[in-house]
Amino acid sequence: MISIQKQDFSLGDEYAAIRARAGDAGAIITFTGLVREMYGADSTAGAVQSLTLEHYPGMTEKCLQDIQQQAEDRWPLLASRIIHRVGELYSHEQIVFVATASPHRQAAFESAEFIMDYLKSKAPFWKKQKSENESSWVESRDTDKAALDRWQKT
Amino acid sequence: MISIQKQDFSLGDEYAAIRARAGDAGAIITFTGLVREMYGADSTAGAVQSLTLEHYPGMTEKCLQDIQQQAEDRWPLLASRIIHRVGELYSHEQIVFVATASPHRQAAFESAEFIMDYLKSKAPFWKKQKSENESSWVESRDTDKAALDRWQKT
Amino acid sequence: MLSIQYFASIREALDRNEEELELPRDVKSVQALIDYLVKANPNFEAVLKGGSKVLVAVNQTVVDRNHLLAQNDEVAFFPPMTGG
Amino acid sequence: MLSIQYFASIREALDRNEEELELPRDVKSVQALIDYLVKANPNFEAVLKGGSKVLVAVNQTVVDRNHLLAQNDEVAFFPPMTGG
Repeated sequence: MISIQKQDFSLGDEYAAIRARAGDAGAIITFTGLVREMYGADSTAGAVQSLTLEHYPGMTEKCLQDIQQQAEDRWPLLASRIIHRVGELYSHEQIVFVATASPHRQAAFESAEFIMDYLKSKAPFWKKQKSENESSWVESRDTDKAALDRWQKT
Repeated sequence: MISIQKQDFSLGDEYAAIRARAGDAGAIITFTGLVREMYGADSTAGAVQSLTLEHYPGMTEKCLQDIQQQAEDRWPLLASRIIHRVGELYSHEQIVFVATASPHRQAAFESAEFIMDYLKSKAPFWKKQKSENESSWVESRDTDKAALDRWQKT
Repeated sequence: MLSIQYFASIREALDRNEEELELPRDVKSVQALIDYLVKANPNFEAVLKGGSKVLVAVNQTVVDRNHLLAQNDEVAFFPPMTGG
Repeated sequence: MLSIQYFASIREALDRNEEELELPRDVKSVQALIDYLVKANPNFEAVLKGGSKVLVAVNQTVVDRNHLLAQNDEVAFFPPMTGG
């Protein structure tokens, strides 16, 4: 199940829903990404006041469904959930949520990490950060590409 | 912060608490371990009706604090939380909860996995499973020892 | 009609969200489309010829510059993704 | 006084939770304590001499059989952990 939405989400409610769907799960992981104040700390722009998330309606849904499917093909998942917010978000707000339920903990951990790594570099979302002094598009990071590469099957 | 307790916990409340303590976190992971019906599926004992968790009061607290400290020494954590239940637990009940908050997602994922791997093999808890036909102590698993070995610094 | 969408920094730099155009006969590939757009709008050159900084999706799948276009394709230009 | 605690399958097999004893002079190591306990309770042998299936903690830290004991130590015997 995937959602792209402006509104915030409740982790407690999402966990309860995936737990109810997950049948005989032994492990449930949740990952929540939050807006950091210090996102652009290495620039001279000052603390980040907000992030604006733009996306490509249609393609984004398709990508998230594809990532979820790949995770389900690769690990024995009983349920998974992806939520990604769009629009303007302020410091400490929740941006993204991934949950995975599996019989075993390692599958739950790996699949959640896999989904996040794909989502960071392969799903059409773009962040623009607004600081005290300027407004700029966030650059993609090599560390995110490297994170993705480790999932390549050899 | 660590707790060893008989009573259940609310993931929503625990998440809210760690989020409030975590300052400028970019990533929060929660891991929840649940009682599986099929825990002893490879035995002839039938579906598991309950697990009874025994622990060593005093040493258990010391171990969990030590594991938490090791995680904080190794990764840039802003907050972490461990809850482990004891006593008799039934199918689908929550057994264990680990949460980690960090500026970066990889540190949050790795530290949560590290804590779980240590907790499985190094904290003095023992599970006894009650099935339709018998009651027996759960044997430690080689896969859990292998999971632990990958954190050894070389 | 080919539909073209622009996102994020590319949308802002070109000051354009989307457009539709009849695909000329000799524009067969993504690269040919880029050349065609730059010829029509010389100020697009610096933006669309940014190499690895410009991704192209056709019908919502990222493709390379040799990908062949069909009438009614949905083409999109955008920078590397930064979600999550 | 040395205090000894038994947990899980070992507690059940020995039918004993805990006990206290004055450490005899010649019982200096964990291994010597095991030998002493088995001598006093021959039925302990199969349980406490189970090798890697029996862990020993002294003052709440897992130690090996060569660990030296002091008066007032807290000793515990238990099987490999299975928490989480």
